[in-house]
Amino acid sequence: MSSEASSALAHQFDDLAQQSEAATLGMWVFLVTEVLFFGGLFLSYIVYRASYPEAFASGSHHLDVMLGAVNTAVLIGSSLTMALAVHAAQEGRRREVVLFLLGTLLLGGVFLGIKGIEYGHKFAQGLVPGPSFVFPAPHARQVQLFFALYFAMTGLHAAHMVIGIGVLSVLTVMAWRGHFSAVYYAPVEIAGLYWHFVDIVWIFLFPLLYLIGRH
Amino acid sequence: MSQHVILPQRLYFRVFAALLLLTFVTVAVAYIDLGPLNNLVALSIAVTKTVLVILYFMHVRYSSQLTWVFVGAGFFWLLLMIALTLSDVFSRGWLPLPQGWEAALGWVPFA
Amino acid sequence: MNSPVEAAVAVGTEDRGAELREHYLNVSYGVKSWLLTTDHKRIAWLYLVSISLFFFLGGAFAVLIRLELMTPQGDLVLAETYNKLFTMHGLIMIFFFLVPSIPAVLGNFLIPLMIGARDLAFPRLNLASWYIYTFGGLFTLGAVVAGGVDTGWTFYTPYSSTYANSHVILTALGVFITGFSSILTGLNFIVTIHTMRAPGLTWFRLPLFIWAHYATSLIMILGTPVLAIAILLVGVERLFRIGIFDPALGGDPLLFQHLFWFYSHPAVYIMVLPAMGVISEVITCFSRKRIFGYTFIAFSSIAIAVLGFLVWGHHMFVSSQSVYAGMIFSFLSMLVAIPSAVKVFNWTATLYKGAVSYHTPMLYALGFIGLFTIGGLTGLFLASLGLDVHVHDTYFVVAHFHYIMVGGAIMAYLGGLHFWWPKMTGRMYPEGWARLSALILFVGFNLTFFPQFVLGYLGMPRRYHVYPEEFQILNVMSTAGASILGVGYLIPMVYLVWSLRYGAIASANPWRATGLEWDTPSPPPTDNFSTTPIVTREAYAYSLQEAERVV
Amino acid sequence: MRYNLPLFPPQASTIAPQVDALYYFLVAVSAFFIVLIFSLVIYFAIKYRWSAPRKGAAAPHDNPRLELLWTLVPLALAMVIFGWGAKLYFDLNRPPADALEIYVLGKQWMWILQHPQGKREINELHVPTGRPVKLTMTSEDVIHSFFIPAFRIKMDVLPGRYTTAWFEATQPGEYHLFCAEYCGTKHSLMIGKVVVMEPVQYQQWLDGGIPGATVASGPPEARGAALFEELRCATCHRETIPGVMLGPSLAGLFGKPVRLHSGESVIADEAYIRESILNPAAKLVAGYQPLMPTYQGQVSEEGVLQLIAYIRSLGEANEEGRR
Repeated sequence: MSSEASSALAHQFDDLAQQSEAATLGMWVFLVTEVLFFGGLFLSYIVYRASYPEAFASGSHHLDVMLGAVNTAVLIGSSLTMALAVHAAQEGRRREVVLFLLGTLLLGGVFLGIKGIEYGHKFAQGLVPGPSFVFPAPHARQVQLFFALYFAMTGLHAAHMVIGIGVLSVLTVMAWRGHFSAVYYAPVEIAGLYWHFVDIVWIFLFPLLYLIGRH
Repeated sequence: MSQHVILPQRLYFRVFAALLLLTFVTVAVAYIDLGPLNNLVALSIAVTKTVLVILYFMHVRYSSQLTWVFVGAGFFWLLLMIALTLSDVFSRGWLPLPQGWEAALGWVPFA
Repeated sequence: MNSPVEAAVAVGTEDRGAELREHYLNVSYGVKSWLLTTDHKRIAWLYLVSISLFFFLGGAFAVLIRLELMTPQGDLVLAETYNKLFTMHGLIMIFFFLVPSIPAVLGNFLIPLMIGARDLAFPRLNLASWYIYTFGGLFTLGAVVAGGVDTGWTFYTPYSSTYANSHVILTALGVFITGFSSILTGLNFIVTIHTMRAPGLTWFRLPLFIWAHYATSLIMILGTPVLAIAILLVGVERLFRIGIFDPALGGDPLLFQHLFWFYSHPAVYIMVLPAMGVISEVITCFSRKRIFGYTFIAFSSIAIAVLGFLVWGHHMFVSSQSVYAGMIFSFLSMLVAIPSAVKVFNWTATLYKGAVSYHTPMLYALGFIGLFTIGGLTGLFLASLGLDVHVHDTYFVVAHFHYIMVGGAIMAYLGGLHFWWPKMTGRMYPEGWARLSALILFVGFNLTFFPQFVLGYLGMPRRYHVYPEEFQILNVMSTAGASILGVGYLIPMVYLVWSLRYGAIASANPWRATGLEWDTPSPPPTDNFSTTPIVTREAYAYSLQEAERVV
Repeated sequence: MRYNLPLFPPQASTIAPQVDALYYFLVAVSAFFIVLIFSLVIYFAIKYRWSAPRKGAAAPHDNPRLELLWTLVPLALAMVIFGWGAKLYFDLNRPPADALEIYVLGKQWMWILQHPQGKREINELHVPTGRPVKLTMTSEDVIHSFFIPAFRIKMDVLPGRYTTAWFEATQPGEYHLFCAEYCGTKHSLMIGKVVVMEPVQYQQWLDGGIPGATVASGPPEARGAALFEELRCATCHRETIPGVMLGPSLAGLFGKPVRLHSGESVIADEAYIRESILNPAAKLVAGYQPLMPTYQGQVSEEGVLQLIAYIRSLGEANEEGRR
């Protein structure tokens, strides 16, 4: 075991294997809580969509499929670069780790940028729920419910993206300074798990919000 | 560290390609009228994509049984919550609204 | 003639070396060494101090509630004030005392010791969860100082989201934040129990306390996020005036209740499962006999945790929930009673042909069995659909859950605190005072809450500030009991603090108990064990022969 | 009465004895297990105390057959309780087809009840014996719960949705009506009474027609006072519980200026009082919430005049309104 690796071993663990196992399991347990955290919103979505299918379809028609699809591709791309970063870390290639992490950060930023443009449109069109909501078509009140859910779900997702970008930024600096090696790369790995999870949430959000009753 | 298998890089690119393809398919299918099947197809595609991400990007396919159990438990509990809540929501006896009673309320409920 | 454990205490007093030895309490001094500690044993103390403060604050609210209810007229406090009192009582007792009580204090202290580990898997996360808890607590206290909140701890919409004129957002934020403390504690326990057990410590050699905490942690990580999102949505709805549960927009207030109870029913098991873990340890130790049906008790903990998630709908039997959903939830609620019954029978059977001594922890444990039996059986009344319609939202419910939470969880918490007090502090508590206060608590508790069953069946609704005159006599009885109960809680507070300085020195194992935590000195060193223990036998290897020899 | 120790509420509906029967059964089951557990614990704790002499072999520490026994017996009992409770629940949720329909509106903090002929009551419900009554309920604001302990029925009253409950009263008398779901500041004042009458008397009460039209004799203020009671105005406009009033006091009101919610002031003359009875929200008094329902169609024009006469008389005898 190299000296840098042994300095990474916390006192409560016997060896790095145990430490890495604990870290990975910890992240998975955390992701389970995240599944249920978003789950509450998905449940609300199912209940309301089943009650007001027309309102949800007409609300959905005010979302931009093009931007949504592009964003999906961007996020899947960021997942790829993230997976490659972990792969590079496993093989101890420091430069590649930094490069792929930067790529992930860039794609995450693009995603948030596009999301911001979409939010801007909604503000301009008066589709933000609340006292200023305007929807000159049938089911206006339930459409407001759709947009309340839209902002809650995508907003919470975006918040997770921002946290992920923060974590990855720190990791990028750490990787650059050579904190990781082929023996000790658990932080990159578990940050990757988190990032992929955020991707999965979007994989569901996209069809559920953007693609209702498009035919 | 038996669960930390190093996968060939090209596998990641293949999964990525599959995910992009499925994204394209889900958009395309949305514009075809399949009736209630639209929802089913959209959800099946989303689930497939999720499984791909979990198995390969998140390495669960090569992970310990414990990881499988926790991943399974998360989604299982989510399904429990959804299923039992919907058992109420979808079987409530919705009453027809009595006439003339709305005036007393000032607004029409659930219009 | 001495009882086996008293003999051991006498042996313990000969261990004068503890004063000089370095342990986790004297390894460093100063406020900073406590506030920045990552030692699970010190973090347990941080929790102990903070939850005790919350307990007495919540208790003060309870005293005011009981005083108000002595007379049928609302003559002590205004209706607004009364509503804030019961809301704050519920919020503080549930989220800031009961949920963290046994897991965050005893669990935090004991889990690494019991499994032979040097610390929890994530010590810094452990400290962070105390800070998160404190931070959430400050928000909630801020709401109290700012004028209080009057939604009831259940935050039912649309009252909480649209109609209430009190500090709902601040309180909701406090509960939301504290929820994360609970999630992180559960996560830490699960990972620790999975990855850090000492060599030889297989799952079926684990103490039942660990099994109970594992089951509790599962509920914490699976349930709490759903509460978090529900509370967050209420806060957002209030803040931005957008209605996710607002019926005026077609929102469904019952959806909030589903989300809320998906956590808040299992939360009852967060409170009582660790209590059951404590009782399993204490009963077997003071019977000097292996626990009866180890595997059944272990699996019943997991069964309760799993089934406990499937019964939340019984809080909604009269909410216009569908009749069919009601049937499902009622059926599952009946099932969850079974593992609890199994535990009660097993504890009772453990006493059979044992060598029972009546030390304070044991008195609490025996009291727990009785009170939990009453609490559990009255749960059947509420799970039974046709009967629940009448007793729902009456004092019957209030009495039932106080039997579980106060008669169950708090009794076990106090019992556990006494049992492990020598390990935590290196000092013995005064046995006579402790027995006396345990008896006072038992009597005071029953006098407070038993009349409320009758009151509930008579039809007195919950959360009533004024009530018809015919209910007065039972309310007076209840208030009288509450004053006894209040005294009962103050006595341990005094003598436990006293014992920190003046208590007899405790040996490593004053109760002659099994379990790794007793193999290390009292108080334990910072790293818990000088060498990693190796486990070669089952838990609870007590033997009567040994007991007789000591006698 | 106050110092009698009551144990059961009155049984005044057809379902009440059935609910009580299940309750007795559960009390018996609980009593059995409580006595069993308590006596075993106490017996074992004393018999096997540490100082007692020990003889015979040590007890085993598990016994799968015994475990199975005390898993299956409680399970069987629980299933009986489930089945019995579920049957009752179905009965409680299935109103007979010929039931008398009464509409219930819950609002912070009063009950408004409307009979089929349009007759309306506040916080008081008159029903006949021997006839099923179906309640169709909704709420104007938050969730309430309609609870009559003597009938053993309870059902939440939700905004934006109709819920139903039904009962068939058996015993004439007066019973409590409670709001059982916490609904805000004056939750515990959202109470009323249910008056169960013999069918003949109920019919007479119902035929009373629009209040005010039937009070034939006496000076207008006396008739107004009777009407004031009949329409249950006192629920809000009199201090029934010290320090608690839902509406403004009417004592000494007549002819005085009233500060309104809008900030303006008006003189409480005949026109203002009439408007306040028929369209209460139009000129809301400062410091109060718009709780009062309209009495348009509930009281005749003559009745309004009599009420005004009564309120005017309160101005002269200042203490009258605070009896």
